[in-house]
Amino acid sequence: MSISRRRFLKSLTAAGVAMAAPRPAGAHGEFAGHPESYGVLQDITLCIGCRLCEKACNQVNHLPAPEKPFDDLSVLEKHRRTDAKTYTVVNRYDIPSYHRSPVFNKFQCNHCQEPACLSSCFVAAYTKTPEGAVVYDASVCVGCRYCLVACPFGVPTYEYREPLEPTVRKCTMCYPRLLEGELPGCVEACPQQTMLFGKREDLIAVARERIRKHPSRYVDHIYGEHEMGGTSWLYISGVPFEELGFRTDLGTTPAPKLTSGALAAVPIIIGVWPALLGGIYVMTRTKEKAAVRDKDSAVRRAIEETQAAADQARKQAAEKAKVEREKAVELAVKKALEKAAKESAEEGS
Amino acid sequence: MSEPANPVERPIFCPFNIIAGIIILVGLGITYLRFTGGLGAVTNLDDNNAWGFWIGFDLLCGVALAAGGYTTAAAVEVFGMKKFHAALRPALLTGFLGYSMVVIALLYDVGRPWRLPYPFVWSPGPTSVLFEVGACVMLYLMVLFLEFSPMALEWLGERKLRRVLVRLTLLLTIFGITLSTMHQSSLGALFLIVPSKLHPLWYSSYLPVFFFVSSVAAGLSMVIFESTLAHRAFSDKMDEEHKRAADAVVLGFGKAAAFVLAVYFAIKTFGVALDDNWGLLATNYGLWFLLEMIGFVLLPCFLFVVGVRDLNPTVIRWAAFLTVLGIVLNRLNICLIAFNWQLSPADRYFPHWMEIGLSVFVVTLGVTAYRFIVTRMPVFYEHPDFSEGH
Amino acid sequence: MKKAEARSEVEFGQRMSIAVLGMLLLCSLSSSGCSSDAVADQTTPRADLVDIGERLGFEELERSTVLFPHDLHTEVMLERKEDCTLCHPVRPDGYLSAHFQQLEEIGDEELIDLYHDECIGCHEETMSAGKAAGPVACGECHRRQPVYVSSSQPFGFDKSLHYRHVKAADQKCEPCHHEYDEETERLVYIKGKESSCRDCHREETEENRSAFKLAAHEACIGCHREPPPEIIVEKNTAGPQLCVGCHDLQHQLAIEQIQNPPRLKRGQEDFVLVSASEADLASTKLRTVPFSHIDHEEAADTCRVCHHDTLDPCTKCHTLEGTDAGGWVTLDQAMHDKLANESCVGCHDAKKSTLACAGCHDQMEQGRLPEQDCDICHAGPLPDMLASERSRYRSIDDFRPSPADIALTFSVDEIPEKVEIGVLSHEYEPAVMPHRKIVDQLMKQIGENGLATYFHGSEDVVCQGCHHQSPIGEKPPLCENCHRPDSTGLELIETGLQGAYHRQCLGCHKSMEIKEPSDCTGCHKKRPGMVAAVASGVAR
Amino acid sequence: MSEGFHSLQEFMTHTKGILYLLSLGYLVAFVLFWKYLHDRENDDD
Repeated sequence: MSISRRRFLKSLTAAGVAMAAPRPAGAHGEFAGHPESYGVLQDITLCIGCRLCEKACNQVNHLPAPEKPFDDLSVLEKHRRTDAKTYTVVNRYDIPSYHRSPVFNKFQCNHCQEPACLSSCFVAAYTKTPEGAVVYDASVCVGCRYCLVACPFGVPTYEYREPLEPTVRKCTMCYPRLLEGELPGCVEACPQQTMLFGKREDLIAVARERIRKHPSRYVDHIYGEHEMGGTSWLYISGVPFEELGFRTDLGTTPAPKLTSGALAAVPIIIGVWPALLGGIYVMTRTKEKAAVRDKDSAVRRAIEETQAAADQARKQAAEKAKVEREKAVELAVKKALEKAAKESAEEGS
Repeated sequence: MSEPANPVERPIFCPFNIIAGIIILVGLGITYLRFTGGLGAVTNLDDNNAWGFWIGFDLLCGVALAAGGYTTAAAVEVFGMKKFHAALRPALLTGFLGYSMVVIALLYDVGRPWRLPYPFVWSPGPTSVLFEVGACVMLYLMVLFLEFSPMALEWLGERKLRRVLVRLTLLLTIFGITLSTMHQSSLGALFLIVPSKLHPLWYSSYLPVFFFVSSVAAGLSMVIFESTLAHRAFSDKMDEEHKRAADAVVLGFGKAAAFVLAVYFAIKTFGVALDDNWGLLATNYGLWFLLEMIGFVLLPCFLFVVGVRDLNPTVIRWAAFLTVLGIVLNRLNICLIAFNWQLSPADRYFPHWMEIGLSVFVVTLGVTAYRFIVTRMPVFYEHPDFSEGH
Repeated sequence: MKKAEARSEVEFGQRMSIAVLGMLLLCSLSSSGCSSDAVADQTTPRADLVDIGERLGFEELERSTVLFPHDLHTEVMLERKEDCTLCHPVRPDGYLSAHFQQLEEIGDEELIDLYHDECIGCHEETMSAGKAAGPVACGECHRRQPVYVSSSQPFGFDKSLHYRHVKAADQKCEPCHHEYDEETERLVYIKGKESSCRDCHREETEENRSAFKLAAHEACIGCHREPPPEIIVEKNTAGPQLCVGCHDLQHQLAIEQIQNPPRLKRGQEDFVLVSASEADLASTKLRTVPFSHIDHEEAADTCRVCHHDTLDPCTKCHTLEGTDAGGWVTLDQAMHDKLANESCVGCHDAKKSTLACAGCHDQMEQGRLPEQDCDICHAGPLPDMLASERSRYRSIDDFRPSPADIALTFSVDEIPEKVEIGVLSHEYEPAVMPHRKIVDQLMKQIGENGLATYFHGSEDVVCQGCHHQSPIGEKPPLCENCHRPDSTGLELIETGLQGAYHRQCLGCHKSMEIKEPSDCTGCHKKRPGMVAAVASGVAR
Repeated sequence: MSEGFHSLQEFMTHTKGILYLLSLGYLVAFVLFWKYLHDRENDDD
């Protein structure tokens, strides 16, 4: 099967043209996210812990009714997390050193700019919509739960009790409502309007303005501006964030960048290993063949030497034998002559 | 070279079969519960701990311990060490069965097992490390099947097909080693995405390299360990040439394992230095890390060295067993013990007995299959009419 | 084979021993790490702890510092009928030295030996005398896990306490206030030059000026112990001598507070027209600021609130360009820095967070200086007219608006008695707000507060608390005119109507720490059977 | 290739996808190239 040289060169040029196409914008630099993407600014100092947002979220998403009703505030005694039946929870934090304690904080999906769930999903079941919401598609989900592991905020939840059709459940920023131009359920239901829904850049501007206007009320930090590469759900608080269960040690490296190094090594291994192993194989095989050939030649040489030695030995033996024979003949001749001489002497005397 | 004289007839109700039978019954019960009550009915998994014993043991440890296949194939086929040829077939068999056990366990852990081919046929997520792991494990399972099939075909007497496959062995071996390198390292890369959940002593950007190097050590030790068990249980199935080669295999692999473990210990130290985690060694987790590194990496390496220098196979066999335990401990550490270390003890995970029960069930399936194959197919001996060598 | 085997046995033995040793070393290393985690944490709080390491000013300590329970020792001393001079030698000027057993500074080495000999010696003596005594082992004093934790509170000398001392000293200042006379190298009293101790006695001891800590203890405790003759003291009600007397919170609260003590006369004027210093006056254009010194004395706890460094006028250090002595803080910064407690704007801003004011002011931007408000302060004569017009003004009342100007433009009955907020009611009945009651309460509180009446200008300003964008004096518009019911903010206005109502009412109640109402039905009753507004379904 | 990427995720999905296809092609090409190089060697394989 020989590929004619001309066809081979032609295919090379075709590949070259494809590579030279214009480089996509922002190929290696930072990415600014979708220009029009929305988000929510949550002002923790305003939250009064009435749980109306949980009630709205439950109704809007048709979630099953909870054990305790939403106006029963005794649930706030224990720290809760979201689960397959609850997309958002409000938790109470008693902070004695803070004059406006207790503080309430609402937890739900942060809709990251570079979602770890999307980056880790091997069927791309998540999509970061241009509107900003990170939504999940149950029709492709295999149920491997790597997204639950990957999310640094522990947002996705799983239907562990569902035997055949388990899906991952999480807040979708009420994406269907967004498409109809409505606000997310929790944002609309909040009496204090703690949460502001709008374009992410505007929210950051509003947050900075609020912090500037009330320096002693807010901690000068917008949580979600840079954490894990930035999130669409932003928080401003009157209390340091780590006291409200936020993780402040997550760093600003977006999740996809964490694994891109390792993934980059895969094509290199595919490229190098076969050649390397093939080379080693060829090396060992030729060494083996050479070894075999050397062995054979060594054997052959050994045989020849032995034969040569044997021939020589035979030749020498033959000469020696000839010489001895000649000597014997001479001796015999000499003896015969002496005898003849003796006889002639007897005749003579 | 011929088939051993009188294969020992094995009674049906020997103790092994009875125990295996019980385990399989229990396993089937758990399977029923799993697919009627969902994952929650059978495991202690929850939203904080999505991956549990099945991923930690069956997958991570299963794949690492099944690395014997590619390491032996590399040694024999590519590096041309023909003297280990006797160990090749058992290793390939262990590899093939190991990966089959991994896939079976995966079918239990994944929510919708019938959708496993989706990433490759339906909607690929190439940015995910799991995509790469899934692709390689599936491909490598096929490669192992093809490498295993000559033994089966010899048993079935399919001469023509066997010759085709035998001619492909080199290609399959090289492709197998490439695939193995990729997914052994990518299993480690799975945890690169969660620096906030894995303890800094175990989390490192070197994780893929750690996983690959430790899998080589695991493969070598598993071959030694498996040959020890095989010689004790199935020596009647082995021909003279195989028995004689056993000690050579153990010594050769012991030396290699000593070398790989030493390298592994060194690069793990580099990992600690890279992130300057020296201070953490004084904490409780640091003590646990030192136990893993000293007790289960340095100690087996030391025992291997002693065994190799004194040509004493029993020490090497014990070292191999210790290394296998070390690999299991390392994988469980990364997936269960050092994972979610920042959570309060109440939120931490401990395997449900049914999870462990099912893992034992899957392993028993593997061992039974191993026993079935080894007592019939020419694994430990060369089939008389196919003895023209490979 | 025998010999080889024997050799390998020996070699094997050696290797195994090395391995075992290595493991043991490892365990001991890590176990030491473990023990440090266990912390004995039953520390008892004490107010009388002297941190000897820090007190002696050693840079770094070889062992952890010693926390010396001073009152414990004083009680023991009193039981034994001993006197303070047991440890504190008397200085030539009659005061007890605050140092331990030494009159003048000695070297570090001698200090260490002195403390060790004296303390351990005394403890051993009492122990040999069969009585309970303090520790003698190193670790028991130099504790790594402290047994005591200091609950000592800083002690401030406010007006009330100052007045009690003035009364006790029969209106004389000599006992406490003094100046250092260079020539005679003695402390003399100069009438009219009294100032705060901290003006001279700084953090650290300077050449002839001891640190404030030492000076304060020596002077106060010395005087409490033996009051000089000119101080009239009834049945030894002199001040406390134990640490706990001043530094313990309960004791501090128990100190008798005198409400608005009479004014402290030190030759300060009652009313000042604040302006730049003589030198800078020519180059300033802004009007001077009428400043009622007397009102501020009542409002401030001590003189040091404003005179944070010396009792000299501010302009001495804070000039237009700033001076080194003034820390390069220029005059305008000194007066307008809204985050500094010493500055006018900063202090006024801080006052806004008191309970009476926080209701409205917490919602407003902090320290905002609207341009049009400058003339509230800068109401005095122009700098160049200052010389001539200074005599025209006697007190702040010349600038205070007359009650008539600031009176409420509305008649009281025009203010709605009750306001029913029902525009949004859906799940709840409309809320009824006791509007008049709230306005009356706020106006009463504002009336009592001089700062508020002066700066608010007119009483109409009280409406600005809630109707914060409507012009003063006009009939305020409805909330929903700006805060639209369907919006959630982000346009020009920060929040929609529901948010506005709840933030304003709940915010005000929370800031003024008004507990009720505690839940939603406190303001508006629930309408039976209504489902929340957010009812439209979302596809799962 | 022309439209810009809004996020690293989009960029990586694009690049890694192409990389996988390229490496698949490479493997096939490698085997063919190996055969192409070795089919003229006379000694038996």
